[in-house]
Amino acid sequence: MELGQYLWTSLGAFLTLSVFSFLYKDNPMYKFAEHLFVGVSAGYFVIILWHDGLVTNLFGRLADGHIYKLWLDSTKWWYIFPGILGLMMFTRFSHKWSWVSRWPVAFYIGIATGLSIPLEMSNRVNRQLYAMMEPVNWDSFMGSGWLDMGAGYSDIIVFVGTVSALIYFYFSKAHTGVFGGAAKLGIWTLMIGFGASFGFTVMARISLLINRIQFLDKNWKRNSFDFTNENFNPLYQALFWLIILIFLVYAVSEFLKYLKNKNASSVKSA
Amino acid sequence: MNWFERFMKLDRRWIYLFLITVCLLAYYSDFTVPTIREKETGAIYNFIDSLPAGEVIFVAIDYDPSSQAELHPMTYAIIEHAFRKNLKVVFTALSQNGPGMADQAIHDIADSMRVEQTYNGVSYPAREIANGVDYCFLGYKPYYALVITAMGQDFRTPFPADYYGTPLDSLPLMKKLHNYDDISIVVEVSSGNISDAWISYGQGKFGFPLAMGLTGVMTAQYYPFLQSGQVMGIMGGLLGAAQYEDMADNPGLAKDGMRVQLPAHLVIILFILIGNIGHFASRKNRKNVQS
Amino acid sequence: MKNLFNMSRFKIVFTVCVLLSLYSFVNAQAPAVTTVGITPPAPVTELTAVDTDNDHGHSITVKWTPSADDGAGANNVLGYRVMRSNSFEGPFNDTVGVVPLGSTNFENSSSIEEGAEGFIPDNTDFYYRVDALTGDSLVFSSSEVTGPVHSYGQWFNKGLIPVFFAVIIFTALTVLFVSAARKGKELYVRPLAGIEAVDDAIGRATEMGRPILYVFGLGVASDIATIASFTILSRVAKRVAEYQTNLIVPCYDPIIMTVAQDIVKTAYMDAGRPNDYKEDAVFFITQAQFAYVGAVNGIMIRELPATNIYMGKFYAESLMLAETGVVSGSIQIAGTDEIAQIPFFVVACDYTLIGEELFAASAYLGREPLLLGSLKAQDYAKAAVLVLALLGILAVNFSGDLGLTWLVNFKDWFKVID
Amino acid sequence: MRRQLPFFFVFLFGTFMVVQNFVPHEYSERAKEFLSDWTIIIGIFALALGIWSLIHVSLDKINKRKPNWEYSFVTLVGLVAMIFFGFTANVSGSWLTYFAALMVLLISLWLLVQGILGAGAGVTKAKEKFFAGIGLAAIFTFIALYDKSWAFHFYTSEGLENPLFKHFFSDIMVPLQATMFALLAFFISSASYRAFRARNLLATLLLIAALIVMLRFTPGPWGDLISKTSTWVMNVPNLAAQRAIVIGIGLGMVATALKVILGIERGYMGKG
Repeated sequence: MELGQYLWTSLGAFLTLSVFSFLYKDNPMYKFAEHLFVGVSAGYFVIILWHDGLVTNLFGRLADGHIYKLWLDSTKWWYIFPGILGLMMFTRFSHKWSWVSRWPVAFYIGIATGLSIPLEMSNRVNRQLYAMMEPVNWDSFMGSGWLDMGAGYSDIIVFVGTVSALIYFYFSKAHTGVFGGAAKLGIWTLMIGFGASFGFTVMARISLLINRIQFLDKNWKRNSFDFTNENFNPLYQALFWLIILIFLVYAVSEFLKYLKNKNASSVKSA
Repeated sequence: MNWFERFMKLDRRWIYLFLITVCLLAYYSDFTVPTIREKETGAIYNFIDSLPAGEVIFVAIDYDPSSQAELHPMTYAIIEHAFRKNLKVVFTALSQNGPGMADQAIHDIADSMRVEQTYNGVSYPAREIANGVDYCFLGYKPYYALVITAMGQDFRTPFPADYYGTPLDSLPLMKKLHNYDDISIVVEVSSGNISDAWISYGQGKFGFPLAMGLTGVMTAQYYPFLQSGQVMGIMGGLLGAAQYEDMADNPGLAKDGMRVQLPAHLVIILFILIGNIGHFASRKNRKNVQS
Repeated sequence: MKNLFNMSRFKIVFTVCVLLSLYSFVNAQAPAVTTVGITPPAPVTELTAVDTDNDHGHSITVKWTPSADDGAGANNVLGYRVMRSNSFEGPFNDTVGVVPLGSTNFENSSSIEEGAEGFIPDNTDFYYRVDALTGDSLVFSSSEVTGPVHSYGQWFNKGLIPVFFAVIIFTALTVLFVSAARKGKELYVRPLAGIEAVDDAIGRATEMGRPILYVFGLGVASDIATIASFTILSRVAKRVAEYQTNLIVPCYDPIIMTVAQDIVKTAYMDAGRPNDYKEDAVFFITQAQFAYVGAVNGIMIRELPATNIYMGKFYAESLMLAETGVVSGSIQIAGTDEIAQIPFFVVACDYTLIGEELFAASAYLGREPLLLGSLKAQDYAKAAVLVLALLGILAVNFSGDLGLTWLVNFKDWFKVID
Repeated sequence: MRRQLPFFFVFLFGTFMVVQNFVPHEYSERAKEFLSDWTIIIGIFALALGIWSLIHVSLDKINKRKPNWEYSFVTLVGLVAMIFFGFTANVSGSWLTYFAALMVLLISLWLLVQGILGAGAGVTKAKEKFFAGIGLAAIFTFIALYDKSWAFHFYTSEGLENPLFKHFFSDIMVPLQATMFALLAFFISSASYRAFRARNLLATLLLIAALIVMLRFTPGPWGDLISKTSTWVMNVPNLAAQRAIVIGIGLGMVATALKVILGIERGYMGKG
């Protein structure tokens, strides 16, 4: 790995270790890493918004390619209006003029909500209702014995589970008697559903940790001690141990502080 | 104070230490975990494997670096599988922090195709992947719901030019591609909210086959869409990626990672059991003490 | 200006929809008729061409019954070629599509852009002919010509009728219940276990003389979950003012902090103890996720609150909050609409309001007519979904043997074709 | 009048988009294309608001010496540097003048902002700082015009190819964001034995289902039985639970959207 790339990787490794150091205590390295992240990601977002958003969608259409004439002879000159509406959004910050920003918000919220109503109704309610009307697999009711997804009894469990879970989320009738029983069955089904997503979440979080271990091991440690590589130079090793040293120094200072408090408290109590 | 109270009062940092040591031990020892094959992932693999050369698939790399750990193995496995079978690929990256990472991933995979490889006994020759011929990266636009709907009419509406600024009409691949009708499958890899938009605004409206690669956290929530046919296949978290790698006979980051998943899961399960057994044991003898 | 929301707005929407559907039924046209010819492989028969329905125009669907020699008889048909021309006897040299053997239809369509490749102008007559192709490109047999047919866009997509009725009925329900609630009609919402737990937990905190911790999570003031949490806080603040237990509300968002301060102040005012309101009960910490959680954990360990209440938008930090709460031995009640965090709250807290229960709780406590009305509309819509699902499953499974023929295609009424 | 009219337009646009969805005709499709284009452009400006509030909060923290105020400098420097990299491309090899220009830009921006904020925000000698800022800004523009080793690119996207921009993304943003989420594995491990209790029937059911799903890829004799059970749990009870939640959320989202369009819910407009 040549020098430039190695320096950047070791910066990444330092930042990774400083975020992990939060596990011990909120410390200066973690504060530095978090504030750096907030700034850099905001800057990245400004660039992406400008290049991918404004330049192609607004200026590209206004200027038809040659920037200086802007909207004078562009075929789509009317795109200047969404530009103006967009600029009106910035009046939100001045108390006197913030009513101006209500117009672009009205335009944007109106369209976004109007667009969502039929599509959310169709895809979350209609299609799921249609999918609930499944024929039960009567001829192989018991299917291939226990735990067969295609079997009739599974279809019934799915239907009864969905209906009872919907009943649990029904607020216009008290959960008493038979209705209460169905609601109880509903909350039990919900709990199994939540248990399943709990299991998957554990796997998800651990794979994030594994990814970081793979990065620190494969990209950083291996390259720091890759003597056979032709553009390896001893600086790599030095840098590797320097980063480790930073965290060691911090750990030792914390340990000394811990000892000082212990002695102080033991002196006080003695 | 019995062992359980002392165990409960233990500082949480010792637990962190215990978990990281277990993970490192597993990481540095090389035992392999057999990967089960579930039909959710099999459906996607079989569909892509059955596509004749020259067909166009749409891969939406709609996630950001935070879920890269679980979703990159899926993206790499699917795109390499598609390129190996001479399929054309159109990319988008509709998540805010995603475009840079997606661009990097595409170049990594294109480079890895320069080596001759054999998968499932079939040897695939080395190949040069050209932007604009084999793939087209459309890039990012805010408001993914509107972008997905607009692409139904024509890709050019929301994306006059691709991520690198070249107009779509000057790319040979995009000349005959207008909207989802020219795409044989959309593989949407994301960490949740953009997937909802692909179901409601994309598949719901234009009816193309939609496959999904999801982070572990969101996987369970999308099974209803699998059964109702709105989604044809789901890859759930690192296990889903490992299954796809296993089927494509292309072991990568996911299979390497599964080695650590197993012991880490056992640690969590052990903790839950200890916690509960200790909790009930101490409550029982607290009742005996009172009565 | 009187509030725009009233019955007249609903009438406009309804009449527009009725007009649209009437116009599209009048517009339908009868398809043209066809004839038959004989050449080497038996040609295609019953060729019809009609405008593709429910689309934006510029698209004609050609249907036919496959040639007798396709898959049977001489079995020499490899595919079909659809040809188009502008006049009945006109030159058919415009191939619009080739489909493999065995297929029975082809949709000749184009995009709405003028200059697009293969653009099909609307309302212009076209004539179609389908050739049955064989291995030898010269040997093929063409069917009779069908036409004239022209493409046009429909004004109502009949495939979306179920969605259309769902939206209309749901709008009507919302309008009905909100105006009923506005007129003060009593709307019943069942008691929620989580809310009763909040009242007993406040009692417990008062007996033990330890504070109550109220956490809004990482949401912003415009999140629906945060708005619901405001109503729950005002209920807690009223009780706290009466029992004189002290309340701690660490905030992640400055705007939420200002709103929470107003809520707690008015609660003390209503309880007739304005001077007991402590200024520092509601305070801002920081807008960084893990730093905020670290600070709240510090408060839990120092103050040892008797009750922790988490209501609002929570993300990955819910784990740390709940864990520290269990270790410091407090009763915990949580409520969020973030589905991914609910499992952790359920196993770590004593009571959890799941998704919509948070909104029902705020409507139940706040008794605010508009929220109540909308909640009731959702409830009745859910009841409708339940009834239809039950009817559907009965129809699909038992309509055959029960002899209820009209029920047989009950399910197709709900099929959404896009 | 000023306050009510926007809500009428929300109703107008909202109802149009609802009705438009049921009309496949060409005119309705063109209208939707036209309106969604406008919305994307307006939305871009709305997203930029977030950036302004971040700068505002950081400046306020520094000037008022709130706790951890030194770290807000890191945020502002990171922001300005990333924007500078994103708009510039290095023409020839030498980076020295490029970084010098960046330094001058940072200092001049800092002085200008202090000058503008003025005494109100507790800034001493605001006027002198402002003029010093103007002077440095002049030097910066001088460097930018005459230094041929790098150039500004606002209209074309060479900035995206700037190695510093790409490395800041792949070697600062990616590791930081990924590690922030990797912390969760530790939080789960400590919570799993101190907080996750089978305290009632519901929590017990949840934990049993969780254990089944978590054991699904363990090898050994029990292996395939558990993975079969886990697949069944995912495709039957979990499917029923998630379907009920999806229907509930669907109705909830439509109800909220309706409340906005019919003018019942007005909070989103803010105190304009």
